[in-house]
Amino acid sequence: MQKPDMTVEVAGIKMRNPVMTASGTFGYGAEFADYLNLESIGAMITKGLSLKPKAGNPTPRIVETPGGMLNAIGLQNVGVDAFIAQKLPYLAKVDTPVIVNVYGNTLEEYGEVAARLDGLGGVAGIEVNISCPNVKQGGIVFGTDPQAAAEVVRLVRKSTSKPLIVKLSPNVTDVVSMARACADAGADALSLINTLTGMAIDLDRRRPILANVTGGLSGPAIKPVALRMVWQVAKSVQLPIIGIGGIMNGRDALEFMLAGASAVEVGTASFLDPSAAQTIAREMEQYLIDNGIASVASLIGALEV
Amino acid sequence: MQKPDMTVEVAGIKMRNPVMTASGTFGYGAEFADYLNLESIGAMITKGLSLKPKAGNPTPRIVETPGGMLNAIGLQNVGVDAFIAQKLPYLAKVDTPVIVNVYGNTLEEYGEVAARLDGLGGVAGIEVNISCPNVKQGGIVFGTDPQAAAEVVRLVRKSTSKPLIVKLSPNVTDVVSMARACADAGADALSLINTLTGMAIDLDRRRPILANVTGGLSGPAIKPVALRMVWQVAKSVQLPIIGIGGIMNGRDALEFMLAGASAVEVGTASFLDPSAAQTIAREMEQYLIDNGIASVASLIGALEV
Amino acid sequence: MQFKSMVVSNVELSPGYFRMRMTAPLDLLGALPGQFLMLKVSDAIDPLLRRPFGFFDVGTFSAEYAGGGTQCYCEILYKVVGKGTRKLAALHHGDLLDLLAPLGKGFDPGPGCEEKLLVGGGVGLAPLYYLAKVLVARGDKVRLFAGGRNRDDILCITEFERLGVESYVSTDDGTLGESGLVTQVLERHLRASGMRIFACGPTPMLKAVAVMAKKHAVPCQVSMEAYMACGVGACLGCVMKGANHSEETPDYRCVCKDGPVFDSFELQWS
Amino acid sequence: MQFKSMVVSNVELSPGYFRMRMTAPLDLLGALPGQFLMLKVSDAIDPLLRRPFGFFDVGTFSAEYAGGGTQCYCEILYKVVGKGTRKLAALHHGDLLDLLAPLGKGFDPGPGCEEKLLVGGGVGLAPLYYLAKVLVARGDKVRLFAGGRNRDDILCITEFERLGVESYVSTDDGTLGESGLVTQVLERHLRASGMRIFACGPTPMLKAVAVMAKKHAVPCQVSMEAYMACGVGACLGCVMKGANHSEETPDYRCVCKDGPVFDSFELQWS
Ligand SMILES: Cc1cc2nc3c(=O)[nH]c(=O)nc-3n(C[C@H](O)[C@H](O)[C@H](O)COP(=O)(O)OP(=O)(O)OC[C@H]3O[C@@H](n4cnc5c(N)ncnc54)[C@H](O)[C@@H]3O)c2cc1C
Ligand SMILES: Cc1cc2nc3c(=O)[nH]c(=O)nc-3n(C[C@H](O)[C@H](O)[C@H](O)COP(=O)(O)OP(=O)(O)OC[C@H]3O[C@@H](n4cnc5c(N)ncnc54)[C@H](O)[C@@H]3O)c2cc1C
Ligand SMILES: Cc1cc2nc3c(=O)[nH]c(=O)nc-3n(C[C@H](O)[C@H](O)[C@H](O)COP(=O)(O)O)c2cc1C
Ligand SMILES: Cc1cc2nc3c(=O)[nH]c(=O)nc-3n(C[C@H](O)[C@H](O)[C@H](O)COP(=O)(O)O)c2cc1C
Ligand code: FES
Ligand code: FES
Repeated sequence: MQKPDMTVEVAGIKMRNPVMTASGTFGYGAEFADYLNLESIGAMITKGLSLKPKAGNPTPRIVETPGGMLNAIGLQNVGVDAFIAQKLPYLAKVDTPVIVNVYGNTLEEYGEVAARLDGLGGVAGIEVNISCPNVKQGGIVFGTDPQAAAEVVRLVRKSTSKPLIVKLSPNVTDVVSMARACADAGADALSLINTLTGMAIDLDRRRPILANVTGGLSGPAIKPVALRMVWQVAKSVQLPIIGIGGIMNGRDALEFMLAGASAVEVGTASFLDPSAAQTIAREMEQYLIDNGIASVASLIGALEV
Repeated sequence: MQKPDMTVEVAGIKMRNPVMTASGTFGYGAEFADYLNLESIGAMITKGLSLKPKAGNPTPRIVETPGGMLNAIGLQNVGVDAFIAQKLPYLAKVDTPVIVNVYGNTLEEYGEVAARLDGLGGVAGIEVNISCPNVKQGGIVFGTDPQAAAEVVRLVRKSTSKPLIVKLSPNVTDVVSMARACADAGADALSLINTLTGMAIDLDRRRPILANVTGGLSGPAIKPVALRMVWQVAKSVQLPIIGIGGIMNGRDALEFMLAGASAVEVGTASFLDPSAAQTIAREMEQYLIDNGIASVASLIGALEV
Repeated sequence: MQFKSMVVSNVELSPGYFRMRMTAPLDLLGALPGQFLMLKVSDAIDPLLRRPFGFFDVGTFSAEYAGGGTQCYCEILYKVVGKGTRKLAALHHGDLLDLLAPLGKGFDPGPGCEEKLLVGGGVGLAPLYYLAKVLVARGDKVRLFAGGRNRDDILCITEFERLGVESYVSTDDGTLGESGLVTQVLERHLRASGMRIFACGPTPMLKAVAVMAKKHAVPCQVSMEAYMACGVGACLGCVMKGANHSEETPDYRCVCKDGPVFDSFELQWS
Repeated sequence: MQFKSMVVSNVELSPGYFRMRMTAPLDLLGALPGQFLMLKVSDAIDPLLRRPFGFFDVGTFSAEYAGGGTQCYCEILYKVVGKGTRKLAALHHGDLLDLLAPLGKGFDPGPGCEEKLLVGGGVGLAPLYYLAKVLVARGDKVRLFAGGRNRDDILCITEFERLGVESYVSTDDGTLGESGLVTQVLERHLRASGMRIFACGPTPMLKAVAVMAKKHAVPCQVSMEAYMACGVGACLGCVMKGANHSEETPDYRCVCKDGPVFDSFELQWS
């Protein structure tokens, strides 16, 4: 049989396959170059970027939990200028779309970061993180209130002509209304889910394990919640969806596509296996070959309910 | 050293230790009598009861997920009258408080079920389930809207003089405001969390695994989310809290108590080990002995943040 | 009962099919054919839930490692299909497991004068072997009808024949025994009275057998499978529709507690 | 590198302490003392994350099972503290592991004319052994200061002595060697020049050593531990504060990538 067509297009970004690397789990790309072929994956999303460099939270910042992990990095990052000067040149040479995940402490900052990235070669799109649970200043409001989210999206939309992906939080009563608000405000695509807010306790020391007390839960444990939310949003909103949450292998990724995702992001899996993104893309292709499926795009939303 | 004091009191219900069995995971008690001593645990909570018998959902109703399981039983139960006639007499003979978990398809039904149980010997208290994600008719609204929840609680409060525990859903943006609404409406205690809504997909058949499409996620996977919510609510609301979610052993249970729970419910663990509730109580006691702690109640909310 | 059990042996019979012997307390000798056990494959959280298996055999042996003392054992015959059975297949003599057993309702053997027709395929043959052993010991006349897609689905026929059970094998592709469906072979043997059918296997096969049993008015018991969490009738995860089930008058039966063996007339087969 | 490795041996040295040898590709011979590896204890999700361990040794041996060919190995010395190390302790010859190695920055041995003072305790001695081996092979003068609460924390001293390393042992309770803190013993040997300290062990010990090194102006490298997820500098989970860190001018270093070995003057010890 012929090789299946693995290409997908999300918000105008053409990818050789649907496997992207999730923000915050793939550094700035270079960290993984020894372990996989960066030109074998669909797209790279970089660590959340803010206007100014950000120190992030005190340590401990991570802890393992049953089937998952909590992190409270607190968006430590080099800031948009250092990113452009130090990280982007390397990434721009890699023949794989680079999507920059951005974050603002204030509404205005979202607009400014997006504006700085606008028109830059080597930036294929922007993923707006309105959902980081680990920073105090308003992050929660943008991610959990449809109006506030829409405001962020409208402003970023005005500030950039790049494809605009909005990343949604799972810590909400109604993810569909969040998705609708972002769609109406001008998002080109939606990615979900970010981490679930959780906590871990050191019984003997009677203290939270994370210095930040709470953190974001990721990994296989959250996959059922992520699949459900992707399915709910895909049913209700007419935008391409990027599925995220506990994807460990090709089968997981394809399940998200059946649920309605046009592409997926691989996060925690890259910690367990730095070549995970490439392996997952290969497993997806193999599944298509084994089952005589000509194109991966044909599976998008193909779930029979 | 002397045996530690394991007793706790929640909403006026005195328990020999803080370990209760979670609704829907312990049947009507008798199912487990061969595997543990029913008089060794703190309290038993029975399967969610509605006014009329309820068929529940079609099958498959359960599926394993990474570190957890999804269920969509759909509240199959014998109905309040059959419960009183067939199940309660057995339970009443066991020297352990029996708490009846109740559910209504409508606001009125909540009141009626509670009223039928009022004044019945052998019923130590009522746990109101406003949070079942697996039934269509309005269940979601009661569990996710503070006003609707308060209405249910007020009505049930009027219908019964029994201790009244309200069980909260984790599928909300702001669990604290739900908790406050229930507290203000007259709840004597709060229990949390119920299951997180999730989904599982059979890739090869391209269908959801559960007949109900979505189901409730329970088990170790959800423990970090549960701990976080218990901690948040305990900080903000002046009611005793019962912690639930992924408790597998004595250490897990004690972590919930540090976070602010006065007692815990053990759910999925009883499927893995039908004697889990008893074992967990024993492990808690052993921890107290090993660490020279005189009373388990002294650990409630003892987390240093 | 809940007990810790030691793996005595775990042998691959044919590709992907394993037979495992585990130690058990003497009380387990009271287990009925058709009842089942649930075992915890891992003490970690993956896989999380117990896995259910029918008894392939229960008995005693002289345990050399226990100084020749008499030791009760139970055996299962299992097929590797997912992560739990994959982990099982990696167990060795001496490994420990946590077991719940015996669970559920077993086969009702019926009066001795009847002819017993056992119908199964694949791992469905597992509980039928233990049933055959018990029936033969009682002196009943037992015939086995084993069916499957191909020869790989036909297991342990020699074990049945060693008991003196007459076996009729059929496969869809004719790679072993007669070519065709097991129900066709079964039908040739059916008479209206003095017979009783015991079936275990894939649901479509059970349905075909149930329909045929009804047509010929032969009493028939089927052993069902369902996803299970608790195994003791508490979670209501494993239910099946009873014959008279409807949305208005629900009639669900727990496979773990009311079954896994049901009178085929009790169930809804649509 | 990422590679599959086979467990060659896994031996309990003293209660709760294990030494494990694993096969490795020949390239690993380039690994520096102080660098580390991360291994996946289970291919299931429990435990989920890789576990980091320093190199206790790296070398070649003649692998009998490989027909006497030369095989590269690496060794770790580990203490059983949680579920990952408990699973490790159950591994046998022939079991397979997935490894990332070598990771991070190792010790800078410095000029040969200096005297090398190695300070450690418990499993902190593990990377120091590999360091000692390399230093001794260069012809450097090496002394070991091993400290701990009691004799159980003092491991592999004979291995060090077999290399010709002079060892000074101290324990808090005096059950082995001198009674007292390792830093007291160390201080007696410190001179302002021609010396270099290499320390690995619990953070309080490292802090005490760092403070003393500063006081005596002796160059000092410390090997740090931190919870890690990725091991490659991507997750920013494992950071420590650099000497000039403040809320306004953040200066975090990744233990996995900028370390685990740091110049002690680079770090904030408050
Ligand atoms: C009463 C009873 C008796 C059984 N007897 C046998 C036997 O003798 N030999 C044998 O090989 N198999 C038997 N089975 C089926 C056996 O339980 C499954 O094959 C096994 O649970 C699969 O586990 P897994 O982890 O390998 O597969 P996975 O697919 O990874 O399992 C995922 C989940 O689905 C459940 N599951 C998957 N397949 C089945 C199934 N067919 N029935 C019930 N649950 C399933 C598992 O228990 C688990 O919870 C029996 C099932 C039941 C209910
Ligand atoms: C660079 C480096 C080198 C190390 N070298 C050695 C060595 O040579 N020998 C040795 O015995 N130990 C060493 N450790 C510590 C070792 O990694 C932990 O003891 C081990 O990860 C504990 O795993 P567990 O599952 O048994 O414990 P658990 O407590 O169950 O682990 C839970 C989580 O916490 C992490 N964790 C727990 N303790 C530590 C720790 N002390 N440091 C870092 N993470 C921890 C685990 O990796 C895991 O993610 C080293 C750590 C680092 C960072
Ligand atoms: C250590 C870590 C750091 C993360 N940092 C970011 C971030 O900067 N911006 C963001 O949008 N998401 C961030 N995330 C969330 C991931 O991109 C992803 O949404 C989440 O981990 C769920 O996917 P997974 O289960 O595959 O890991 C981070 C996750 C982890 C584990
Ligand atoms: C099979 C099953 C049935 C349940 N039925 C009910 C129910 O009837 N009423 C209710 O309030 N909660 C019900 N629950 C939720 C549990 O009581 C508990 O809140 C949840 O499972 C989380 O705890 P765990 O992780 O310890 O299982 C059910 C859970 C399971 C797994
Ligand atoms: S498996 Fe729980 S009721 Fe049958
Ligand atoms: S462990 Fe991920 S940055 Fe160090």
